[in-house]
Amino acid sequence: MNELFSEWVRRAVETLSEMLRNPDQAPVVGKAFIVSVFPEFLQGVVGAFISIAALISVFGGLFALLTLMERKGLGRIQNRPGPNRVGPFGILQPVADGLKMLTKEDIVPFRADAFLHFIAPVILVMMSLLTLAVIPYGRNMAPIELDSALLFFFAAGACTELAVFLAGWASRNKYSLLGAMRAIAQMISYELPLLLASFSAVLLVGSLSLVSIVDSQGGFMLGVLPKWNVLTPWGFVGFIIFMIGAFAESNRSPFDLPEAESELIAGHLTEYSGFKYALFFMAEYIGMLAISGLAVTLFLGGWHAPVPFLGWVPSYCWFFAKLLTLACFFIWVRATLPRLRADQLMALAWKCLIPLSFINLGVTVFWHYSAAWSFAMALPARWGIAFLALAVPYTFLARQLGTKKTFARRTYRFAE
Amino acid sequence: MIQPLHACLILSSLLFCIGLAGVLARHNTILMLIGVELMLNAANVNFIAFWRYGAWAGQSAGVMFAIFSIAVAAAEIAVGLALVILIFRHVRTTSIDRVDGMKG
Amino acid sequence: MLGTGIIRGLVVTARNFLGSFYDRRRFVTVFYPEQKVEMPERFRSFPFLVYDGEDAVRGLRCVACKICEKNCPPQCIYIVQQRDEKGKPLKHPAVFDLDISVCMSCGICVEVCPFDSIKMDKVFEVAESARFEKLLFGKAALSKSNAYYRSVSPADAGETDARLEEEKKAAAAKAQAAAQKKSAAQAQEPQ
Amino acid sequence: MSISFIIISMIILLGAAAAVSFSNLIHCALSLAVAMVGLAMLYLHLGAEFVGFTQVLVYVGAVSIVVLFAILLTRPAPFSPGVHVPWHGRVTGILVAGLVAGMLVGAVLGTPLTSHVGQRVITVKQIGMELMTTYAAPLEIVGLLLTAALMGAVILAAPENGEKKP
Repeated sequence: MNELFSEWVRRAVETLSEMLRNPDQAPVVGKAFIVSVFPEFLQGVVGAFISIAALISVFGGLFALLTLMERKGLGRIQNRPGPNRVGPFGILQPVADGLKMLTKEDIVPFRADAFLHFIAPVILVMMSLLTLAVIPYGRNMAPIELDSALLFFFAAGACTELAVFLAGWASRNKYSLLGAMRAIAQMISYELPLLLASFSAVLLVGSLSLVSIVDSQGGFMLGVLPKWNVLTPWGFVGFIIFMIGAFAESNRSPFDLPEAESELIAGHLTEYSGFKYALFFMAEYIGMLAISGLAVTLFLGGWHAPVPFLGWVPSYCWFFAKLLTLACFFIWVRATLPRLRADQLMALAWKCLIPLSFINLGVTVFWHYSAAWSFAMALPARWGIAFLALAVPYTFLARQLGTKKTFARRTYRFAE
Repeated sequence: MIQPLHACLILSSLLFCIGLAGVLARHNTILMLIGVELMLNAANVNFIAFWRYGAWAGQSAGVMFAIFSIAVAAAEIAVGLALVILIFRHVRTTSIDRVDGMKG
Repeated sequence: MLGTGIIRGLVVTARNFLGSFYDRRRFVTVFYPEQKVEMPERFRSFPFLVYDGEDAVRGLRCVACKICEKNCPPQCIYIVQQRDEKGKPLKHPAVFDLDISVCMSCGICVEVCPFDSIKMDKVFEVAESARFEKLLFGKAALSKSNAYYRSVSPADAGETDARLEEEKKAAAAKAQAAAQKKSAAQAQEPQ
Repeated sequence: MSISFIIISMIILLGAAAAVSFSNLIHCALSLAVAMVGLAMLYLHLGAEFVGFTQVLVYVGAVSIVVLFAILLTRPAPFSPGVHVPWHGRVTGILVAGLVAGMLVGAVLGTPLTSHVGQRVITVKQIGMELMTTYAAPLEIVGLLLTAALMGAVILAAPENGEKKP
């Protein structure tokens, strides 16, 4: 027994020193060590549980951080300090929010379908957390390496629509149902540009596996420029389309019509209170983080460093830095843009984004086949053709979206 | 002990019969469409089961058939529900018993 | 056109975000319980009763004429006149109640008061834990000294004080004139 | 036959049975979604990853939603006479289905079939290659069919000219 213990201690020390020597692989090494402690038949289950615990703790922390960042950032943009009472500079505000949510009364409407009312937020959070499972967070750090990871991501995302419908229908409230209907219409419409934009990355790599998509973006062009997809014409346009779709899919402003508080109270969240409401809130933020993570993976080079001489920084640091940057962008956009009207929302998806993403797919094919060009001005020629093929349709599509009316200058009777 | 292929086939036949019972016993057109979907999916289970447990290795026909079948089922339900909505507009009901205006 | 408006909007918000860190003029928030904004001169919350001198009971300017009670639109004032042992009314209120949960801070009582005895206060932090009892202010709670009135609204108080002084002087002069007249008449009478 | 297979079959069969037996149509559609998730789990269990995820994406993400929309769009008018379903119709339906089930299960059990043991996987790349070579013609036809179905559904369900919106 004593010998076994000393052997275990020796291996633990070895693992620790290995983790310190190579921080890039520290989580992988640590997980392998913990798994090796358990007997053979339990190792698979234990490994899965370690991944789940790590994901939930990291993303739970990010969720708390993001709510704080959002409130502070929105405050600063509106020239006020944001929450600053709980703890120094208000950094304990998420804790206070969580306690408040937990202690609030859980109200179920009288005629509501109690079981479905309960199960809707649970399904929503479950599906949002499932989408996190396939994203590669660092070198060798994808919780599950699936052959069709992208498909898994969108399949789990599709289930959230059903959960939103459940929430809206089970509440037995007109506003809830209207909000849920809007949410579903919006999610279905924006899933198309989202899928088409991500297929351009899939098309070039020839795989639905996110790990191989990230691997294909390693290395540098001309020694300095990273080989990220966003730095190609199709990748840039694809990234923008993807981000617009991501805003709509995660029901964030300017696409927060389902919970438009000025017309629908809170949409499908109207009849939810207490912890169930907190679950919806959590699902929204986790969904936002997951789709940002997918954007990072598909277009921003995943965990690859942006410059060659910073390659020693652990890969997961780069991933989370990019993830937080995108999350800040979400907050920034929320503070800037007003909410769209329902018909504008649909027009943007069907009349602009979907045609544009089809054209983008064509440009991707062109980019793939023109990679073999070897004459002198091959690169500028490729860029020029791709730019023209994307910019000309964009100009037409965007012009047709814009309003043709010119408004007279407004005068106010009582002001000035 | 029952063989895995047999188990899958029994599961699919039970699923088929649940769908059949739904189509025969319920009188709502939408529910009948749901029953038809279940029957189609029972067929899909058979395709996948034979692909997985069949003796002819290296062929992907079962998976391919399932994929095409899913695509066709999606088309079927879209048209079917459009028909249901159209019928509803004319007779204000979705019950199959009321749609008896076309007597030959 | 073509989505450039979005970028312009993003620039505006980014400038706001950065500006809130170094530009004090942008950052207008006041940390309320610790810091307070100076209220404007004419800010008014609820009425109070002014008394002269040190004694809150004897110096009270109110004579229980009930003009404010009758003119109060939401009828939040309740006055009972004091009477001596024989039942003769005195120029002093026995009860002066003001329900500030009903009061709408219109200031009409101040306008109509002929004795300058009711004035508007500037205290607005009057939240209480009970809805009815604690928001019904009695005579004792309403009585505040003239010095206090001068401290909360100096311009109004100065004007009122000057006018009162003037009236007093006029009254004194009148009284003197009357006394002189009387004495002159008395002086004439024996003749 | 493993424990996971039994659990998955229970999910599928209970979901399917609930989908055709609830009286509330919304509950039926949701049970259909549960059955479809069970089927996707079965496909994953059998190693057909792509089909399983496609099943979720198409059936849970699209078909259930369309069914739910159709149910909400075809609410019976208030105070309309309830549909009287003759009991013998129901019993006959269930009896016929039971007979067919007995026949099918008997046939399956009576057939000597050998199961191939050992893993069998098919990668997405393989599927893509097959779709573009062997099954290119069916793929085109399915594409055509889906387009036709989309247009047909829109034309069928769109309000006719001059008809006022319900």
